Amino acid sequence: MTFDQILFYCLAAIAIISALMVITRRNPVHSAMFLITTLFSVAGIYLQLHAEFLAAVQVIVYVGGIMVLFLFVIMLVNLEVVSTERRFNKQWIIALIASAVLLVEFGYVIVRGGKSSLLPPVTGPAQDLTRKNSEQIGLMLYQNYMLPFEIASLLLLVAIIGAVILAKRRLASDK
Amino acid sequence: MVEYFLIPAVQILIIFLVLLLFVAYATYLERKVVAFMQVRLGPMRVGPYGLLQPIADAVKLMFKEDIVPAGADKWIFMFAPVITMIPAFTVFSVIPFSDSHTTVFGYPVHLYITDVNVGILFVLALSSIGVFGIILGGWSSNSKYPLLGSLRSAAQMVSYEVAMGFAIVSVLIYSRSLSMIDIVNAQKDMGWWFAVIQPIGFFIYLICGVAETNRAPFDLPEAESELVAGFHTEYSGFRFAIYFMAEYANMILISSIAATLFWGGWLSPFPNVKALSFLQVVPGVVWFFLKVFFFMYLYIWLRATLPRFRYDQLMRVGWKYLIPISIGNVILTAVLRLYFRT
Amino acid sequence: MADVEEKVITALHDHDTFLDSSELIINMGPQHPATHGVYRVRLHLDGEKVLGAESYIGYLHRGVEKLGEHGDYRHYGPILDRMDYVASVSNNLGYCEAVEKLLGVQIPPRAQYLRVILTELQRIASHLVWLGTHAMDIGAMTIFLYCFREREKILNIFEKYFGARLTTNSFRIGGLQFDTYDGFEAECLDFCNDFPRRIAEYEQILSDNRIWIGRTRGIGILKAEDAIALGVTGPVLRGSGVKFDIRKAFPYECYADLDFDIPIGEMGDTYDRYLVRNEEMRQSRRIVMQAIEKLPDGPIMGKVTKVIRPPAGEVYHAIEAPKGELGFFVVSDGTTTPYRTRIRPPSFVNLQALPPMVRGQLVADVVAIIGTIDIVLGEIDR
Amino acid sequence: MPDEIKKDQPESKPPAPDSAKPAATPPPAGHAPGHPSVSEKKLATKAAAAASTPWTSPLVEEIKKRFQGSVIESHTMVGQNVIILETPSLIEVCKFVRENEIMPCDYLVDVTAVDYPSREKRFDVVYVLHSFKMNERVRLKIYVADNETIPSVTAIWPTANWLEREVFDMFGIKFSGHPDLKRILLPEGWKGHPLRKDYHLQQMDDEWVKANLNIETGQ
Repeated sequence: MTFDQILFYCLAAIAIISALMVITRRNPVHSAMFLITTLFSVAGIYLQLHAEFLAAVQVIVYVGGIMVLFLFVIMLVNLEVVSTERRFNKQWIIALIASAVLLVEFGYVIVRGGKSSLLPPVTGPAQDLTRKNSEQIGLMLYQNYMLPFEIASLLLLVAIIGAVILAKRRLASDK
Repeated sequence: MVEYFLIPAVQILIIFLVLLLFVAYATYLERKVVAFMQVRLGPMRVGPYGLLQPIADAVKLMFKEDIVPAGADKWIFMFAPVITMIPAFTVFSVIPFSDSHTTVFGYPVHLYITDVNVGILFVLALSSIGVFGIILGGWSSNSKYPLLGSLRSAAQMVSYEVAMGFAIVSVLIYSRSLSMIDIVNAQKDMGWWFAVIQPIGFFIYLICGVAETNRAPFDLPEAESELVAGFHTEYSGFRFAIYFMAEYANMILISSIAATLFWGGWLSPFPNVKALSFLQVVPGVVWFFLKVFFFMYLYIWLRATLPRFRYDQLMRVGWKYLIPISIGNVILTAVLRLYFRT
Repeated sequence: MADVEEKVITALHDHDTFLDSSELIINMGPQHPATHGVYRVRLHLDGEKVLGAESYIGYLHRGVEKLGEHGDYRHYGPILDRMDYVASVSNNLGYCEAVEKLLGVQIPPRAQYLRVILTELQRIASHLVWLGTHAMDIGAMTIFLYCFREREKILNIFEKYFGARLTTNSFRIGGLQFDTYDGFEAECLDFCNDFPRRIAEYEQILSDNRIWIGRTRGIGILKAEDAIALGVTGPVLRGSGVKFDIRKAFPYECYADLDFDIPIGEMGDTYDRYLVRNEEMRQSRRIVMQAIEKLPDGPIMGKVTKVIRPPAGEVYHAIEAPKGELGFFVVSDGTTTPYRTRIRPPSFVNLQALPPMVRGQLVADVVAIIGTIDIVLGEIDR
Repeated sequence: MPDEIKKDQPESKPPAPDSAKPAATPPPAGHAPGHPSVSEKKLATKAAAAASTPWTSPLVEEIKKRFQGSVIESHTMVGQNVIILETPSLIEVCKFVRENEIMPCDYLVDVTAVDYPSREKRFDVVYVLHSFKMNERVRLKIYVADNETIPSVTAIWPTANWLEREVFDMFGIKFSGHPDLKRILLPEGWKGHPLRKDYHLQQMDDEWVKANLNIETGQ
């Protein structure tokens, strides 16, 4: 195993363990902390794939932006009620079955893939080290994947408007 | 092996120690400058002109009792200052103090630790982690004033980071690179500091920088007259010192980035004017530190002059003025770049 | 009217908060840098918005009124110094005048003029402390040191005259204990000549500062009718646009001979009260200059018996202290001990206006409003 | 040290500490209708009473006309006007005083009380009023017995809120209709009312001090 591989498995393990912690912690702030850890490990894996830009953006957007908002809301809203509620409801059996199926699928792919699944050399655009990371992402995003990009942004716009409308109705009913 | 491990390790050690010293004397600078502006003397007792005061303070804080309040989330409470401090110091690994390099024992040594091709993003990413130390520190204290300080801090960071990011983007459109060294070199090639080309971006960056470091007039998370001391009300001893050091390290950091992005880093003033080329006799590092010193002075000056914003006013300034202006600035810059390709 | 009643009287009950976030109850004080003493206010918050406030006072209660009933008339003065400790000269003036009124004693003109000079200097000093701390609460810390620089000059004059800087006590029933020292007039004039420049300096830093205006304009509005209903006095009342000053309404000492204006505000917000107090400092300076010019020669002590024994009776006498109407209700039973000495403290009554003023504002405004009322806890709790 | 203080406690003293000083004895009991300062006892002492002359004004006349028997006496002393009222008519008269055309007293300056323990109605409750229109002041006064409840004027002048609370705290006079009648300067649960004449200067609520401060004595 190379240094790279050891690093990868460490990061992957941290990501999975802290993801489990996110859903099992009673204290929402602790959950948020583990979510941040997960996001960091994923950013580390991006770095291994020579996607520095993606790694940095992952940290800036998710850790620096979204998680701060999460914490803000968690602290603002009274959570004493939440922490005493039961953590899992009746859907947990279905969820467990679904995860088990996914696990089996992963296992199958890894076993069938054999050596090739161990950590392949970097392929695709990131392989081209002569060009800058951001440049490549820009080119891919705005040339090859223009349509998905636009659809995703439209979806986000709809979500924003929906959130605003929900919040507005809420405020109006207060009066 | 020496080139890959030993030299960086020594560099890191030196920069870390120098930075610690700078942080300590930044507090001294602040106290002296504010005292000068307020017709008083400032520290005068420890050493000549109070020069040993920062060291006395550090020693005092180190030997103070480390109090963890009852009901606090102990682990987060103990870790929070560290979360703030580590990014504040780590970021200096990508700050280029100068492009000149010397040879030590036959190995070329640069005046920076490393040059990352996404340097400025690295800076932004790490500085966005620092805020968690403040938020978690306030929350874990299990006390109401720190909690309010945390809430304010969270809201403030989210709002001002966006405008700051756009201000930086307007520079990137000119530099065409995210690497800190390339950004300075781009200014050398253009012959102008970016502050001249991007005055709006520069001012937005400055304002956001003050807000990001929780300094007056944006010092709401620790507003001593409203929230007593905000997020670090419950901290004492060395943990408080860590917060304190992180704040000053962040000030130096924001000043360094301002110098690098907008004031040409290590470049002398007007690098393209032949008549002023004699200024290049002064080494680049000196120029760099002079610029950083100026921005530090500006911070202190603001603190001595301005009253504090209120929470909603701060939000209004951020969302209603800075963000739209910075976005408009980016669009304008992009359009200009497209039509007047240089 | 009914509105005011509602504002003052409604007890706090459950409030609706934004997005059902929990209502936060926060104790500001008794140890808090912005409560100007051991004053506690319990704030009910929704995030940063103040839903309601309750005041708790009495942490500094020393029973000053009770102490007054247990010494002779002269013994009360030094106790009163400890009441409004940033304006102790005014405290003594009010008490001495109340007893003089009961005795029916006229004090000589020189003593009158000296009393006016000293109390007006004290008013400037008190307002300087207010301006400094108020600005510091809002975050402008340099003003604080500038104000204390000027206050220092006044305290130096006091130190030479009274022999004390803070707990001054040389006003006697019937006049004064000391005549002026050599160079007293010159030092006062020196201060007065320098002072306009200094006020201009404060106003340069604050009056046109956008942040300062943003923090004080429209904050803690007290309309004229509310101000009267709530019984506030002094600069708070005048800031609301009511032209009432006891120095004009019921002139005492030699105020009738002196020319000065009463500044009033328009909106009754924090900024107006700031302007009113600034202008009052200028007017006080004017009064001091006139009084020094007119300062007559003559005795400084009126005809008062060695043992003070006012005839049985009662008197309510009020003066315009820096913080508002400072009243003394003295009841005499014909002995050498006051039968009852009631003090009507201006800060105590003004502080009642705090809860209605802070409702609906933000936490940061609470400190601005506490600052603008200008309270001294030594006087509120007595 | 605590023993010495114990000696000073009023429990071991006769109920009226003033009796030690004959000159300080307040007017004789049952003197409610007259002003206390004109008692013969006072005149007998060396000090003469301050000139207290009967006072009439349109306002007083109007009150007398509208509210029969409400005014006990009205006089002026050292230039200050005082109207002494009967307690039952207090609220009506106050409302009238606030809203009349002659001298509308829209501003309540102070509410306070004086204790004369030997009198039948031991307390004077004093309201100092100011009229912005006339720039004049008048004092209303009522006589209140111990344990007597008097109506609160908070509905007429909101200022009275804290002032009445202080009177309650210091003298134990209860005000009916007050929105929030509780102690203001002393802590909740304190026993005794310090400004009563029978409350000794060094007296305190030992039980409260022990229970709340965990010390033997507050001295």
